[in-house]
Amino acid sequence: MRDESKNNGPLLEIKNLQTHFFTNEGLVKAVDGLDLEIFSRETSGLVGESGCGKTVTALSIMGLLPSPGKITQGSITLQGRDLTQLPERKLQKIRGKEIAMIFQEPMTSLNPIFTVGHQVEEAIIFHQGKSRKEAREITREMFGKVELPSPEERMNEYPHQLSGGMKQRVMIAMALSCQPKLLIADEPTTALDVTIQQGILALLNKLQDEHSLAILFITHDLGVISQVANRIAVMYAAKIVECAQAGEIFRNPHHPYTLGLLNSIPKIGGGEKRLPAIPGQLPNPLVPVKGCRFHPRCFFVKDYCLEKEPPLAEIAPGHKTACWRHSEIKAQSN
Amino acid sequence: MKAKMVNSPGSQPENLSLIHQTRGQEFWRTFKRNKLALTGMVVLGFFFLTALTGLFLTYGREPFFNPRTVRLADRLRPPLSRPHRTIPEENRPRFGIYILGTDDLGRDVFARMLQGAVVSLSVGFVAVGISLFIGMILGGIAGYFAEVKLLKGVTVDDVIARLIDIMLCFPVFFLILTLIAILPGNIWMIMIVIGITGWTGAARFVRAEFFTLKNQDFVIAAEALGIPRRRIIFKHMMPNALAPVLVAAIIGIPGAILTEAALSFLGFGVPPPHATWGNILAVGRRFIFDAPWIIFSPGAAILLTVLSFNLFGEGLREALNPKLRIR
Amino acid sequence: MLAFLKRSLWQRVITLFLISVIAFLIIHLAPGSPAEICPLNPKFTHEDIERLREALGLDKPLPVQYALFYKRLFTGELRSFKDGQPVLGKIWERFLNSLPLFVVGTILTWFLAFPLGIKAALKRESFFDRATTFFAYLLIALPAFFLAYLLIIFVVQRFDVSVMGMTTFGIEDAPWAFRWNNRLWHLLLPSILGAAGGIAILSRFVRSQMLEIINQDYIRTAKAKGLPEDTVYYKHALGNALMPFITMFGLVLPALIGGSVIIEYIFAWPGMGRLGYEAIMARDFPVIISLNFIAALLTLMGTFLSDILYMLVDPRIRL
Amino acid sequence: MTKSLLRVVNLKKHFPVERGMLSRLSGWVKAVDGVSFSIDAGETLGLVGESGCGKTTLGRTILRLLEPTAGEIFFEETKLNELSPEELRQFRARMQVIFQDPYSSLNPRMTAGSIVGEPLAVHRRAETKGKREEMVGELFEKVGLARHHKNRYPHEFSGGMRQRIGIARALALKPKFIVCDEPVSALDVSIQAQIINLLQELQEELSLAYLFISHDLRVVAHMSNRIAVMYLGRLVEVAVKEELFQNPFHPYTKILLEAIPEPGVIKKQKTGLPGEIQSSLNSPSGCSFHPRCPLAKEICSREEEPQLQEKEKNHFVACHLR
Repeated sequence: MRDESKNNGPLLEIKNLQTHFFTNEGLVKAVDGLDLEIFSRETSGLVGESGCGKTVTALSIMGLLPSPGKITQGSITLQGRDLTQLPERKLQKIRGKEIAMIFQEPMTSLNPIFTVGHQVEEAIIFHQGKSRKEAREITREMFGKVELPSPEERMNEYPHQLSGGMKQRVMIAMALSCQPKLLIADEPTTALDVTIQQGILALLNKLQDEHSLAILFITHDLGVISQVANRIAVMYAAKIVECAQAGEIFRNPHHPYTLGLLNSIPKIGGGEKRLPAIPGQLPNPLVPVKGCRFHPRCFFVKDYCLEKEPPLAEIAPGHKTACWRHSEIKAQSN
Repeated sequence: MKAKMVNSPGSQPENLSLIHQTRGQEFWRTFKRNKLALTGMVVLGFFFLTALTGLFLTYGREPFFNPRTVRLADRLRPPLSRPHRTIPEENRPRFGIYILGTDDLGRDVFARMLQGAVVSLSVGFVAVGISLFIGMILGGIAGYFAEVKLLKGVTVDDVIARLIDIMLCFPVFFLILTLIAILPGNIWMIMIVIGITGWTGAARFVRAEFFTLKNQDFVIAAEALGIPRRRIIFKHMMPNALAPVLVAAIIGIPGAILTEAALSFLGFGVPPPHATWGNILAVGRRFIFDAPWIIFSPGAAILLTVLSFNLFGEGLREALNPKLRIR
Repeated sequence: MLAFLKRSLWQRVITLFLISVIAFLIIHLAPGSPAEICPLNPKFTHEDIERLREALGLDKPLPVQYALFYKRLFTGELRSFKDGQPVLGKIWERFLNSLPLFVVGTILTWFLAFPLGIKAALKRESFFDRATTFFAYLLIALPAFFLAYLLIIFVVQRFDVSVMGMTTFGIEDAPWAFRWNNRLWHLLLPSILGAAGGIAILSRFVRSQMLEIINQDYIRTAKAKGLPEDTVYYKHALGNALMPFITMFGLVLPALIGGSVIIEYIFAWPGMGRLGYEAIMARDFPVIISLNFIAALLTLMGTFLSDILYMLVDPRIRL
Repeated sequence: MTKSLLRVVNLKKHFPVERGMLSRLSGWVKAVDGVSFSIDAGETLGLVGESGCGKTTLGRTILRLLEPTAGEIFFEETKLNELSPEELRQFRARMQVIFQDPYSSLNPRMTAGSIVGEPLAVHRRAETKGKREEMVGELFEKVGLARHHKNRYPHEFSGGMRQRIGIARALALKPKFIVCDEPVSALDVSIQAQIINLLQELQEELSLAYLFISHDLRVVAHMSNRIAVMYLGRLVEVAVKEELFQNPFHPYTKILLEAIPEPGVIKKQKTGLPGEIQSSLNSPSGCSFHPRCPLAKEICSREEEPQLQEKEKNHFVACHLR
């Protein structure tokens, strides 16, 4: 199934994306030369720690960058159209209709003064030109699909009457109501409890099959991503450092950061020995690191890592990594 | 190799906190970007200097500029005019001209303005000082001891909240007028009345601030460490509540200056012999068509001072509020 | 919902009671007992005290005085010291005079402040935003009485009309069109003046409120849905941004008295503010106390009204 | 009976729910509702549960940062409930707390050095100022900070380093017991591991006892000797870690365990738990878990709330069906 879609080329292709924030403190390169391909019917995972540029990437795709942020270079191509070049008016037609997005905080992502039903209908009416009645019908159907209990009643309720998990389901219903091709899910379960998280992840998996949807799933949690993603890209300090099939990433990490992340997660039944933690702190976005951006925290660092930045290179079919010493790391990680 | 990956926490790399800036530096950097606020600060500085020198130059029995000299021959002279030749030498203005003209009694408006600057600014400061004092104490009590029950389930917070409600129900300016009409009128009474009718803002501010602070982890941590309550309130909570209160004060001062001016204008303000910007204006009111300069000087001075205070205060608020700061 | 209303009403009844006591006690603030002449306070003459003693029953214990005063007020027996007119009737007459000033001023304020504030917020940092910001600060800083005289000088010299009072004296026989025109001229200036400061302050509030809402997550959601900008801002953002102003709307009513003293004084407008001023000048205590009390009553009614409005508009309270 | 360091008996903390002035009480939030357990010296008891289950309230009530509604707390056989405010203040040196949010847990207007030094000064642990400075320096080194960091303000540090300052502050008075309230939840994955290691090292070096609160079972599993599972203000299962993972009795524990997403282990098509955690304001009759329990029988809603019972040695469960 995946091979078939690959033949048709990616649904969305990001090339050398540079998103910069011109803050008062200085230039922040929130995304600094990012390449990413998203295929239909696939879930692409984007993993990284806070401040690494995951969310900025998503907002760049949506064209919703907040104020001091600008795309300075690169292209985001959705089926032949470069989104960075489209005027706002055309982007509006794409947002919600072709690309939809759900956010981390279901608590604050819905407008408190409108019923949740109305908020879903609104997009349907705008994008599909349906009548209010038809839109209501579609909304009810969507509420059923996202497994909200008694959808008819829910539609007339306000956000504050729903729990966090239910609100996230409403957000999903809203996002999928216009049959988008791509759904961007930005940490959709981070604010929810584990037992609720499972339900949302299962729902996303189910809906992806039903709607042959492409999902860009953004999270900091390697555990969560392994439940949903087909491909995983690991991001560190505004760049992708490793990218491969999900299983491959976990079995064969080739970048010291990926390896370090995997090792530093405590495992149940893993005993009481110390966790192999990555030393040091997250990089300061205002101060760019010369050479490989991971070198100050890397156990494999050599002199040349301080000089030149490694490119994201394909080291095996479908497996790219940005490390000068990836071959040695592979040997040691086993 | 695996063993080496175990990281001991002692081996922290050194280049970590790269923005090494004190709060003061950070504040100043944010503040000075706001050109309007900066201008406001400079103008305020100028007014303070003027008020201070004005205090010296108009003080005493024979001041450098005498605001009390009455010259009936030189009534309602326009600015920059020369005194009448009948004016005796000792009553002539300095430099031989009336810089801002004269009023209906031939008093030098410039000298009166100088004297008024001190009075107007000090009314502003003292009145707001009183407001803040009451507001901080009541607000602090309401915020910190909010849940303490007094009787029959009525909490401390309830009582103070009701008090604030009551204050808010009175039309402030009318209330001030009423009080000043009843109480013996002198400059201190005016400061006090403006002060005690204006504390609700500060109280609500401090109350909200203490409410949040009380539940902040660092305050709970202090309690967990067995730090005495008095020290928690004054060392941990007060300094953190002070910044917004300071801003409220800065923005409150021009309000008090305006109120005093309005009172003087209506004839309820600071009684003679003190000149204030308000009562200079009140005098000029009767001659607006014949001698408009009399109202222009105090009007413009009030306008500039209040404007600078507000701009400066807003700049402070912005620079002190981490939420408004763009990170 | 009903419980919310009940509580809200009950609280206000208590507040009103406390206010009635305080308003009444204000005159006892005068040094010593109000029934004694204080040599330090030349504002009180012997006759003043005598009248007070008689009108307020100052010989009786405080609670009786209190009950007596409000009984007289509500039965319309309370009379002004100055001219012996019933206080309530007097206030009512002046209230009717103040009303047009108040209505025009409020309409001006709200209808100008909102579009200005919203536009400034949506075009943040633009020339328009900077310009309105500057003028707002200017208006806030301009003392109303100073601005009033600037305007009077301008209007009188430029248009050669008189603006003092409610109408020009001695035009009762003029044709109605002329009289209306005349009234309008007289109404316009004080209304604009009354509104000026309000416009400045309110538009600032609207701007900051709007800015805050624009940064909310649900606005991002609305944008992510692909809704057109107008829908995002005027439906999703404005709806929420308006909430706090419901409270402010309730506080508009008391401005009928407190806010108008200076303007009515300058323009010799025979309204409530001027009545208050005159009463204070004449130490007409029944009128002073009644005005303070009525202002508080109006405030409480206003805030109660805004509570009800809130309940109708905000779904979070409605339940 | 062995003497435990901390013993909690039937602890309750209820918050009144009332609105506005003169309003009548409309109910109680039973944040902690009859909790009993004990912790030995040098031991870590893990406490897991979802948001709103009362974990944090329990942690704070044990330290008497919140006054318990009912129940008893014994620390080294001293009954904490009966201490006077001044006695309690002195006693606080022996038990400390580490917070979740590294940003709000440090006073932004004090330097790192004075934050750590303040308890030493207040409790007169150093004779001279120089001695105190020296002790602060030692504490800084102990938690992996440099001595010269003590003149800096909290906002100059990253989240992980702030957490280290918080730990140094908690250690200053040489406590025997620390409540760790989600100490790593706000940190990034790569920093989490550093702090976890630090806490473990300190525990071994200073033989500390921890009550380790977290919603993340992976972290709790790594840290703890024994684990207590909390649901709606009550403990539903308490057991030694290995026993709990191999042999969970309570259906809620089972679901929690299944819900942990483990990296690299792909087990799609789990559905999680139906419904949402109830508010403890209107807890249902009978077992508070029964509305969400996949195994619920009639007895669960009919009978009283099940009590914690020892089903196997050192394995306590509160469930009608087990």
